[in-house]
Amino acid sequence: MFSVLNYGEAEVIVGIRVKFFASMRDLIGDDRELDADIVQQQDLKTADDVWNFCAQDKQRPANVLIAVNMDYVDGQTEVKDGDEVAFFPPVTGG
Amino acid sequence: MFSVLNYGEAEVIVGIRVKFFASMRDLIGDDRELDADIVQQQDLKTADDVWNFCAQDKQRPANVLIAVNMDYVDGQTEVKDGDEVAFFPPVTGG
Amino acid sequence: MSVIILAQPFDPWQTLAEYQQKKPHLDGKFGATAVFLGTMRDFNEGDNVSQMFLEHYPGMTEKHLEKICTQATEDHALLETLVIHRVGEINPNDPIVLVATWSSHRKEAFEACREIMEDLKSRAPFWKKEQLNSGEDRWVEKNTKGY
Amino acid sequence: MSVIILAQPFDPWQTLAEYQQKKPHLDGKFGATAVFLGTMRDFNEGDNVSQMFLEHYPGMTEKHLEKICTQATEDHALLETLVIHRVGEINPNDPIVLVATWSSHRKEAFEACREIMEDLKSRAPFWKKEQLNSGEDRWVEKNTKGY
Repeated sequence: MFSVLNYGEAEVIVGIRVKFFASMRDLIGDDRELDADIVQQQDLKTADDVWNFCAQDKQRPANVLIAVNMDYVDGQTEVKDGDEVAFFPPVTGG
Repeated sequence: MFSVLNYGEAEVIVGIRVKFFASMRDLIGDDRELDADIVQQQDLKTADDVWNFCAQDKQRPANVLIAVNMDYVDGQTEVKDGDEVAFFPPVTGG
Repeated sequence: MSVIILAQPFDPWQTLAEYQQKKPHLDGKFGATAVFLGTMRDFNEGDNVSQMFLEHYPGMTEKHLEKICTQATEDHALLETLVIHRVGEINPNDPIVLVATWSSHRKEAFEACREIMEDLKSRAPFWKKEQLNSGEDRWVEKNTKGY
Repeated sequence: MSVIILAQPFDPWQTLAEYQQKKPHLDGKFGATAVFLGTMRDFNEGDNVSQMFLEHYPGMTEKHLEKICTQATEDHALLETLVIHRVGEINPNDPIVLVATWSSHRKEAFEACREIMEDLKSRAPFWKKEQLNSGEDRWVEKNTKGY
């Protein structure tokens, strides 16, 4: 379900790159190398679909933040091959 | 009209010490050593009286600020021997 | 305008002095500099904190900070802006974040500095994990209110 | 809490760093530092300014600044406050005023720093006389708005 396809020297990403940060990574139990998390699944249309696919039975906390290609979006936002989708809790920097 | 009275080694101030700052000093034409400006005049009851006595014919700008003993006051404030009365324009520090 | 994500400790005041010196366009033109420095405390929500780990989202963090600095520069006619934010392991008394704004007049510098900080605290992808003296660790879940 | 009236130039960032180091009660306790630095520009109201003279009211200036710092400390639970203000001859790019506030959280530091500056600009007895490039000199008669 996760893979990076290499054609010659160029890395070609087919699928959606998914990232989880901070407590969201703990929740998902994601201890893989995050940059290699490419989801190849034709029927994922929205960020919500990506969450449901990756998180399986884990409920999404109400305050989770979603970014597609490093811009904040809501769960209804459509996603496509080559996109990067990230899920993370409220930020606490500064 | 201005003087410091010395009794032995101690300086005894009889009268009201008056100070003008910045453009107010220019207006009054006060190039004396300011710390020696002691007004000894029995009939000065308020800060306004002190201005009128020192400034003579010069009209007081509407925005002049007045301090008695280094606290802001208005012109009606009573003054007495030993007080320090200062007149200055709006402040422009910082 | 510079946005810097740093994995090592930094000296905020020396960095500021050096940054300003390298900006000749500020010479004689800036009347106001506003600075905010956030520093790690050794306590939070009633517990003693021995260390902290600051995670970020490489790429998005920089992009987001550059966006808010560009916005503040436009809104407040800033002459210069500097944001430095630590990531990685942080110890008590270490500077965490520095936001500095330069403008002709104080109103603009003050407002821009605070707006950048508030946006950074509520929208820039950073997350703190605290290591308590008790040995426990925990993700920080919320910030104190800024206004 | 310190209020300093200075007749010589000073390095604001180095002064800040040294001041903070000498305050062990801040160790691990301050999360927020807000700083404002006012610097002399080489222009004002459309004219080029070559030098400035800053007059003050010795005694009252210090008394007034101490009063506003004490008030801000009470209102905002500040841990520490520093105000430095130049007097005498000042050249373009010279720091004129530094206000720094230390607190646990950013809201307090930001608000106190700005309140101290606004009171200082409107009530502390300082007066600027500008020397223009044209040779003329003039008293500055008003400040820009702070809010």
